[in-house]
Amino acid sequence: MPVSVRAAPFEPYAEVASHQHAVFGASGQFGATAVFVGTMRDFNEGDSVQGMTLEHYPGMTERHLETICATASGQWPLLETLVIHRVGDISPGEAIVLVVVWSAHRQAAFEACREIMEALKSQAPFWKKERLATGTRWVTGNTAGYPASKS
Amino acid sequence: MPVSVRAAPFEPYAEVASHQHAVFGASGQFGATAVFVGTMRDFNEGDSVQGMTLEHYPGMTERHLETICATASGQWPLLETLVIHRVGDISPGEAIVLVVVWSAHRQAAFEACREIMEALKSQAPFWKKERLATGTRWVTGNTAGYPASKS
Amino acid sequence: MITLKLFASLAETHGWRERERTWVAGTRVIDLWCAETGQSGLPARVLCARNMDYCPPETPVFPGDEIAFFPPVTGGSHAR
Amino acid sequence: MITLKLFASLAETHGWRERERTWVAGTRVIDLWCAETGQSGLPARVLCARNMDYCPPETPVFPGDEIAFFPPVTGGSHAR
Repeated sequence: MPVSVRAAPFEPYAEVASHQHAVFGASGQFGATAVFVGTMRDFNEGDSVQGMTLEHYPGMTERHLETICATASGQWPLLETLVIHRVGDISPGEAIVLVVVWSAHRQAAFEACREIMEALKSQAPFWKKERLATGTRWVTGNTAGYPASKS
Repeated sequence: MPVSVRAAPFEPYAEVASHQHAVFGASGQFGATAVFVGTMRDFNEGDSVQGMTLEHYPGMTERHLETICATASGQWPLLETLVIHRVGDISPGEAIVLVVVWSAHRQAAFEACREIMEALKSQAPFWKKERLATGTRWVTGNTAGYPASKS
Repeated sequence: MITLKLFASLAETHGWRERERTWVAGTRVIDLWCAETGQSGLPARVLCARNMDYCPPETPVFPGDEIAFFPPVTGGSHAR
Repeated sequence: MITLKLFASLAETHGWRERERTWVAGTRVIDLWCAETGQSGLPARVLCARNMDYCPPETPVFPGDEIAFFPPVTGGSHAR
């Protein structure tokens, strides 16, 4: 159930294919794979965005991603999960986040993938700073108060 | 919004990457991609399955897949969809179905991907015959009566 | 003419996949099923389609139509 | 000793990212924030963590703790 925080660009679908091969080989053990990829858009809130910088809290970020995946694995019958999240300087069109869930069950795969993604957005410590033509700005989250710790 | 019915094995993640590149290039137009891959399992209902044969209704199958994707595109703000479904002789571990949805919105991508997959299972004319050690058997669906036509 | 098609287990059971029949005025989809199979009604687990759209068994048939009968569909993967 | 960390806009605003302080018995997370920033309370949009777990501002601090302050998180993509 690996989680990975990367400073370099990654190709999400190559990561899915190679991780699946490494974990399952050619076996037909899983029946359902749900994947979500978040990609950097070149527009946000009406402004053209030239790039962004993603900061994280080394250690805490990985730990919370692991907790999020473990929580989902306790809630649904999952065979494997994979989460990769970019940090550092990111250009439009580059993948920011990859969430993959393998299960024998379609519903479990869909629901767990979505839940991991929602939990990641609300709990994992990442902060975005956008580069606009007019300068930089921090993207402000909507969270009020502190999220409940899941660990 | 292509749909494709294939008699030959396909590598789902290579298909996603190449279709995305063909449609969007390196642009950051979409922000969210949701993918579902159904893979042939080597077990079903307690029996070890050696392979299966998927039959379809050429013409009607493609038409209903297109209608399903068009219906989802009317219901959510989608930028692109891709559906690939295998037919013919399939071995365990091979991909059976791929559903991909690109959107600017995470929720739309998740929900539309799931809805397309559910509609595909209940409406698109495909029939499975499993090869067991003891012979072959048709997989029986749960549908009673006729599905409402969406076209 | 009318084109008739059977798929999957129905094609195996009845031993044919496609045949043509002359159109007769007033024919409904269910009538074609009964005439070709010798059965008195459409089994609950047989679906029918007229010109590649699902249809109720009572749907009238017209010249040039393609009428198909098949079992409930089982697309996607086994994953429930 | 206590390790203090600021992230993102807080680090920029206050001009530091990490510092160490001697532990004082009875100190709570909120007390560290007020002592280091000169503010009288924790703004609504500042989160805190003790040893890499989110915590309420009233959480007591112990020797060796790592206490962090940061804005609401914005991981994932822009896609809502």
